[in-house]
Amino acid sequence: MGRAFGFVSPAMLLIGAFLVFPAIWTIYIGLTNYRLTGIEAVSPSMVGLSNYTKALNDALFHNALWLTLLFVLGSAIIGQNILGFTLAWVMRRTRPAVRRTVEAFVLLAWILPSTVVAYLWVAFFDRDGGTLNNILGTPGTAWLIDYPMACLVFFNTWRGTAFSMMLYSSALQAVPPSQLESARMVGASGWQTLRDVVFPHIRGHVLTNTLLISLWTANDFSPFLLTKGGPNHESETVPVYIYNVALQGGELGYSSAISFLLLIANLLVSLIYLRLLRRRS
Amino acid sequence: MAGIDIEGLATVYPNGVRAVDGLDLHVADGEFFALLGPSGCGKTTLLRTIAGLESATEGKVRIDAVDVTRTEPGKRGVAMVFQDYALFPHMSVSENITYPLKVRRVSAATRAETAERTAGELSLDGLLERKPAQLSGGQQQRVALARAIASRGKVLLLDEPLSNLDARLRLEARTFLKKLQRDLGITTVFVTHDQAEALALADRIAVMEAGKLRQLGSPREVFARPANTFVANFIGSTPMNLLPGTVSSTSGSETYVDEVGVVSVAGGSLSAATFSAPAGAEVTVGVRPEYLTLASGDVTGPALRGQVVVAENLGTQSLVSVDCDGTLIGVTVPEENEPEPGTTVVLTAPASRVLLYDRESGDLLARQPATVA
Amino acid sequence: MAGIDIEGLATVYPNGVRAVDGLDLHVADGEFFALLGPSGCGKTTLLRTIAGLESATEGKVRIDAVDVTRTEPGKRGVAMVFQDYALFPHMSVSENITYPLKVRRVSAATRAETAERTAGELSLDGLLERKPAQLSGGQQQRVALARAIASRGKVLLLDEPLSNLDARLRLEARTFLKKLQRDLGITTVFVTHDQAEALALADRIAVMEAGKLRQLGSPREVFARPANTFVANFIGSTPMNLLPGTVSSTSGSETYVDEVGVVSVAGGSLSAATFSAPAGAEVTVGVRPEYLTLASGDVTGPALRGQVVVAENLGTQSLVSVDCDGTLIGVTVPEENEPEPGTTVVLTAPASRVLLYDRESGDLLARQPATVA
Amino acid sequence: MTAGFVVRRIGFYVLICAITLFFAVPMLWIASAPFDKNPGLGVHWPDWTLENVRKTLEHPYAMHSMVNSLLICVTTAVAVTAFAALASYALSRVRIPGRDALLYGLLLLSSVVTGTAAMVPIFVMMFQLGLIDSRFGVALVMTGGLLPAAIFILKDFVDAVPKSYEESARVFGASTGQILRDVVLPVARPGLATIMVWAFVNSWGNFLVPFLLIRSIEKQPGAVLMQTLTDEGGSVNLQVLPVFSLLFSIPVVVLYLLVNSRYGFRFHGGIKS
Amino acid sequence: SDSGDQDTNRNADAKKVELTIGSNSIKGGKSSAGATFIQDVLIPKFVADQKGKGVDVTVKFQGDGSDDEVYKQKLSLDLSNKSGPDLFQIDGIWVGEFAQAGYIKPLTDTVGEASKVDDWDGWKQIPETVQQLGSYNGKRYGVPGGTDGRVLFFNKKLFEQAGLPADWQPKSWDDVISAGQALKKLSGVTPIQINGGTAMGEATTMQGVLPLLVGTGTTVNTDGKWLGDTPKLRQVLDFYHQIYSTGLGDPVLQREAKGRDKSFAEFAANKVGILLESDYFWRSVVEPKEGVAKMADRDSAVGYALIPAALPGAGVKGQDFVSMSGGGATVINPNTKFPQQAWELMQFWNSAEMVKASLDGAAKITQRSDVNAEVLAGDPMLNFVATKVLPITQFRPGLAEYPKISAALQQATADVVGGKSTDAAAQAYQKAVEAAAGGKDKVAGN
Ligand SMILES: Nc1ncnc2c1ncn2[C@@H]1O[C@H](COP(=O)(O)OP(=O)(O)OP(=O)(O)O)[C@@H](O)[C@H]1O
Ligand SMILES: Nc1ncnc2c1ncn2[C@@H]1O[C@H](COP(=O)(O)OP(=O)(O)OP(=O)(O)O)[C@@H](O)[C@H]1O
Ligand SMILES: [Mg+2]
Ligand SMILES: [Mg+2]
Repeated sequence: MGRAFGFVSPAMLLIGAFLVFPAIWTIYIGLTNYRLTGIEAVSPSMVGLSNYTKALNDALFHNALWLTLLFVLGSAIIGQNILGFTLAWVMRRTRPAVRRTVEAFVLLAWILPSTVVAYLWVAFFDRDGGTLNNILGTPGTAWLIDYPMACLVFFNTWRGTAFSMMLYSSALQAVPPSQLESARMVGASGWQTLRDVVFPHIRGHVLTNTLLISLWTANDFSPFLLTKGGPNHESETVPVYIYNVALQGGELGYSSAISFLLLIANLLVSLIYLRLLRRRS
Repeated sequence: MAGIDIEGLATVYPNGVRAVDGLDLHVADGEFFALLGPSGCGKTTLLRTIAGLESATEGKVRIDAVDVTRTEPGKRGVAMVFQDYALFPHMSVSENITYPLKVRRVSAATRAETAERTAGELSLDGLLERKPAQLSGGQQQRVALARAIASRGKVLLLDEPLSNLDARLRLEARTFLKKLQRDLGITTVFVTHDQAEALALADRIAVMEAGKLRQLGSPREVFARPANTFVANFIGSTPMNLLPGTVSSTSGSETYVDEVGVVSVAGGSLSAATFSAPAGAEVTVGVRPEYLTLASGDVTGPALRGQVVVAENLGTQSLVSVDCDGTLIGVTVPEENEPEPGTTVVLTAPASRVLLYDRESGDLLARQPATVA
Repeated sequence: MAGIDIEGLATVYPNGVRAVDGLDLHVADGEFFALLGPSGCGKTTLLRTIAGLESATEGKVRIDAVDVTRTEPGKRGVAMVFQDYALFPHMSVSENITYPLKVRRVSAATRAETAERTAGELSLDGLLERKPAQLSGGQQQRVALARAIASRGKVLLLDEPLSNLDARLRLEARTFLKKLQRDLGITTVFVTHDQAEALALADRIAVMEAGKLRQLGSPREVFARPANTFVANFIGSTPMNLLPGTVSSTSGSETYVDEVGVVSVAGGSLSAATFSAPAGAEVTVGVRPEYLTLASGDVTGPALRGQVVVAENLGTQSLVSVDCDGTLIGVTVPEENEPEPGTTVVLTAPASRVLLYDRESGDLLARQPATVA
Repeated sequence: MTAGFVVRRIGFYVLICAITLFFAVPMLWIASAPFDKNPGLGVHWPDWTLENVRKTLEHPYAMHSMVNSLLICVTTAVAVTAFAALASYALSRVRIPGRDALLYGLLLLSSVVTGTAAMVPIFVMMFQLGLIDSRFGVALVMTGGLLPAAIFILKDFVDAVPKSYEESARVFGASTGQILRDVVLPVARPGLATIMVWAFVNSWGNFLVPFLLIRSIEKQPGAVLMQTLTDEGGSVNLQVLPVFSLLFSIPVVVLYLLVNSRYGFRFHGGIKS
Repeated sequence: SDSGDQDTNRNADAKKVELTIGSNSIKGGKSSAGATFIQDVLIPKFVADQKGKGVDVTVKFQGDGSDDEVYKQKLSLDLSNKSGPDLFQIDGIWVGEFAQAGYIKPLTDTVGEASKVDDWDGWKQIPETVQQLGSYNGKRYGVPGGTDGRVLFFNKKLFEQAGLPADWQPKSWDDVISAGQALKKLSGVTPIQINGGTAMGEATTMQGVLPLLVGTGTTVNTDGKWLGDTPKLRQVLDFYHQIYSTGLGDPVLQREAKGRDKSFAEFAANKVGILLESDYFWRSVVEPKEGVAKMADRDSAVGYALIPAALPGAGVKGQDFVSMSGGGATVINPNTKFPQQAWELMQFWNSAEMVKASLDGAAKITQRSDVNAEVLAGDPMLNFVATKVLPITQFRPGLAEYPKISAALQQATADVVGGKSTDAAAQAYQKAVEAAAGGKDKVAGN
């Protein structure tokens, strides 16, 4: 037990110093009107919960929450999950050469630095020479302007599918082949096999995966690199909004409060997932 | 009910392993048929090829005289029980049993009725609502059987159905399985690497090695006259003694020994009956520990002499290892006759129980072919 | 070299399961000792408690007369082979074998030398550079043994050392293990649920049930005079027939039968020798299939009559199930005597082989206690 | 082969191709723009030139920033892997009440701290610790942020190491440290490798932390430098940026390829309750 | 402790001095020339100069070259912890908020005696309007750097095709509109590009709303009150509406994240007729050799005109023509260890010799009139800005609330460009301004 403590403590020390402590401080800042510059920078005052009441009446925050929900739902819960699972399922029995090639591209999308990735996608969606317009033969369509959220969902599905794919690959390996074959022997269709055999087995994995990618997506800042939240707040998800409030507006107090609200929202979502997970057993 | 015909069947895995390598086989309608062989010899692969889970590279599989070589597993009319039973852990026993019917969209009422009936047949009443994890190994095995039976296949395939049970349970399940197959009369092919199991259960046994058939016959035939040293070594709860020897005298014609010949082996000699080899031929002499008799005094006629090395208790019997001129020979003796290590003993065997094999090919030197269909 | 003393040992898991429940046991120096019992009876737990991997809740463990109940596993001087061998997959065979020495910072040169020597002893030469995954099951088992031996413990603990091997390999490994233990003379405790293995290998056997000791004795004692119906049912490659019966006549004193008494059972009767029960006592009659003789004509003296139901081939013998007045009784017969199903037969047994057990407690009704230390 | 079978095969390969294209096509830019005389924000068949590469190599900080990136990210990846391995081993083997809740809690917190607002406390703390303008300090902060998820993922790998391995080593008298070093870590190596790549990739792209904590341009990593590749009006420098993007991606890809070929890049998942 | 309590003469006699210059520029990246000048010219020269006086000075350069907002965050974090570079460059509009936060002090406080500061002869060369860049509440906080001016650029080739004069100079907004209508007849041409919307950020405010607003005769902050929903604001928004609803401008372009870059590229490709931009456009964008959107024939093809007020005489201060300017200032960290030496470096930096050297042969409008007169002679356009635009130009207020007001203005134009009515946009703007300014009383409405 004592040795276990020794093993955990370096990690906990770092986490405590660089995660828990700043997080608590941030929550505290959320109760003040602290700003980076101006008079409030010298002498911030406690404003109690007024940042929170402000957030509740802030149409832009509501907008950001709604967009974040769409973003998570579209790109994580649906996009990455389904594409990741499909890839894992389909790649299970393809030739290794094919599987390695496909996986390499999927993983490349995941490991490339986000700054680089942002340029890739700006080029992809570009209005004039963009790849998408070249492929579809629709020169002049400003995808990032006309369909910003759809673009972001598309982008983030591309970016994050690798994680789901890997997780589901290892999950599927844990499904005993004999069970799949039993289903085949009685003539079950592909869909019946998925529903009756595969899914009940990997339920825990589905939930872990969904939980992790939902959290990561909800806190993802890369939309900023593509659209900067625009046009006209149409793709301003909560992290982007927090950034804009903090840096453009300089209102660190308010942005801390919103960060905390995002944390609460994440917590709620996690609790729902965990509840679902527990019901499994 | 249906027979299975296998013709020139070969199954090659993508990595190039010829797991089944040109097999011809006929399983009769209603027969309880065992596939026996050491680990890796291709038993499972053959079974899976019959089921359609692996596709045949060459040759044909016919079930009930219909060519099913390219038919989907679900459409061949076969049911299979996997080694690990492959019960669906999230479904209750009754859901497991009736899953084949659910797939075919049979009504819930019919399904419940089938579950009741099948569970009755396999003494699973009262367990229908449990999950597989709440069952003992033997019960799980019966659920797997029930599911296979409920699918109403014409052929039942079992892959090492008893290997996951512990020693005692295995004996019970063996008897149960044999009785069940008798009652249902369903053509059954089962895979095992345990020769005792195959001998106890099967109507006929196919012994395989490296994807090829080495002997096909009834348990009695396979046990009494193994067609080659491979089968001889494999069959029997204590391994057969296989000793290098030379034919020293023959009676009858020069090569076909009608009555009794003598082989010199392990510093002594044994008489053997009805074999086909000339005097002076280099042979492998096969004789089961159970057929050797141990005496301490002197005997007349061909015999082996040696010292007792070690004795293993087999229950009512002991397996005694005797060192005869440097060769270790196993003999079983009744428990009360177990000699002390170090004792000098004499071994004899009835000529009809001494088999001779070609030293090179390992094939039985028999007048009649060993495999009688 | 060292003996093991276990005194009032109990091991309770955090979930409250008393896996070992008040055991007293002495394993003599250099003895090959088997722990036998059905799955879940606490064999592994007992072994792990001796090793120190589980801590004893009550009682004491002494190794070489030193109390080690609270000693770290690494300091008890024991070596253990796990059921799954627990070979380190990333180390070569020679690294695996010498890992215990590496832990003790023995020099690389000595380690290499030990690896050579131990590998030689266990016929592993030439495999030293392989990884465990590149070995067959039998080889893996020998590497695990080699590693245990290389650690130079005073006591060797083996948890189901043979259960991961296939049927044929198991027989070979059995002989190998027995010889190895003889040669090294190291005190060895091994766990098994296979009675045949225990009978074949052990100097003495402890039969356990639900954390408690049910019988302790030599293989012969345990096989010939099981102390209770639990052991009787558990020991023997074919299960002992255990039939409800009533003592009908006794000779000698009223309760202690010196010569021969008669019990009525399954519609007939059998004579039994040297038991302790009055006439009219309700008993369970235990007789092994191997000790029953089958005849088709009439016999004089106590006997059972019945019809042959089914016969199972056991190789040189067959196990015949006979229906005697509604009770199924197993008899082994030589293969050539196998009767047709339906034949009416008569069964007899030597009085000395018929055991009587108390119907209530299941204990042997013997004049002398069955467990002779 | 039935007709249905052939149709299914074709459909299957069409699906595979479509998915591969989906992932590959956006990467065309980084394959073409660096070698194009007139690189733009679109993709077209390049007018081949190595001029951009030359310009990039001549850039006063470009190459050096890669070295800084390597320094920071190797430190971070090693620290994350080492500390997460220790912690996940302990958490996997010892039943601490509330362990899972703790892990989830930390995982959630790690998301707040990526926000801009949290930079204030982190900055002040690093300032007090005298770790401003230190690449080591940057690595520390990143390590703290990545650890919870790393422990979360790694615990699954450690859980999968059979207990009998450890017990066997224990019977031979190995200490906990020896068991960890000789048995658990080598067996969990694919997991460690995966986490190492993951930590490396995540710190490689991080801009804000090094930007705020490092003072000297000579110490700034590539992620920061990439933000500076603009002219005074804020337009991107399309001569240098594509080439730099390409160079900047190479270490990550190389690392991935290395790890993948040696250990296989794989994940465990699912929470065992 | 506050710097107010510190001895302004601390370390004045030190023989070993260390100074750090902070700047949002970097060699090979953002404002590369500026960084190069500081590192390769200013610092060696100053060190040599000090050596002559027997002082061993080490000057370090801390370049950043990032987005202005993040640079500002980094500086603020440093300054709020009483650290940071000894001298640093900031945008003119940050002076107020930095001063309010106490991050910077009036030069007289930091350096000490007022005479030492005010007697610097450099001040005389810096026009009063330009000095505003480094001032707050009438006090000098720093020395301004170069500045710029906004004009209407136009494509003479397109003008010729549309039958418009090459020496075009509109007198009112209507003149601009009618030129646009003429240009509209050319196919594939966007007649007018006036930045709007939030995607363009501050470029919308500086190259759009504010130049128009001063053209209506008001400024964004008058007498300490922020501009609210006034008729003049609506006039500006109407003008946007007119352009973007009648096909004179490209509304989609205003929404693109990289819209401004794209407008440059289109101008260079002869697809934009009129563009409101600062002289940066001339110097760095369409510059024939190094520009990001080179125009080989810039000198003959690109014309420029003063930005007209809505109507002649209707501009701020009754002007006919208006403009906006921006630029930065160099300030001294109140917590510097060497305030006197820092001031000395500051003077050295802003000497005529150094200011001229900083241009490195390029033409650019500097803070010093004497230098401008010398270096801009060869470039008629920049000379035009220095002589015609700077006298009529306006600067943004350097107040903490400004960025949010600016964001509200951008939002209002975004609404209009996106198709909302002027009325709705103006009302929403009023609300946003009240929230940003911190109360109704701080807003001048109707
Ligand atoms: N999926 C596969 N891919 C490649 N080779 C395989 C595959 N499955 C089995 N093999 C190989 O084919 C041969 C036969 O395997 P098979 O499983 O049929 O043997 P088995 O007789 O059932 O053995 P066991 O008693 O161990 O189950 C072996 O050499 C095995 O290594
Ligand atoms: N770690 C544990 N925690 C709680 N209960 C346990 C644990 N390990 C074993 N048990 C329980 O203790 C009892 C004895 O288990 P043990 O493993 O010793 O049996 P065994 O005789 O070795 O059986 P097997 O032959 O199946 O290996 C069983 O009821 C088992 O469920
Ligand atoms: Mg098999
Ligand atoms: Mg066990």
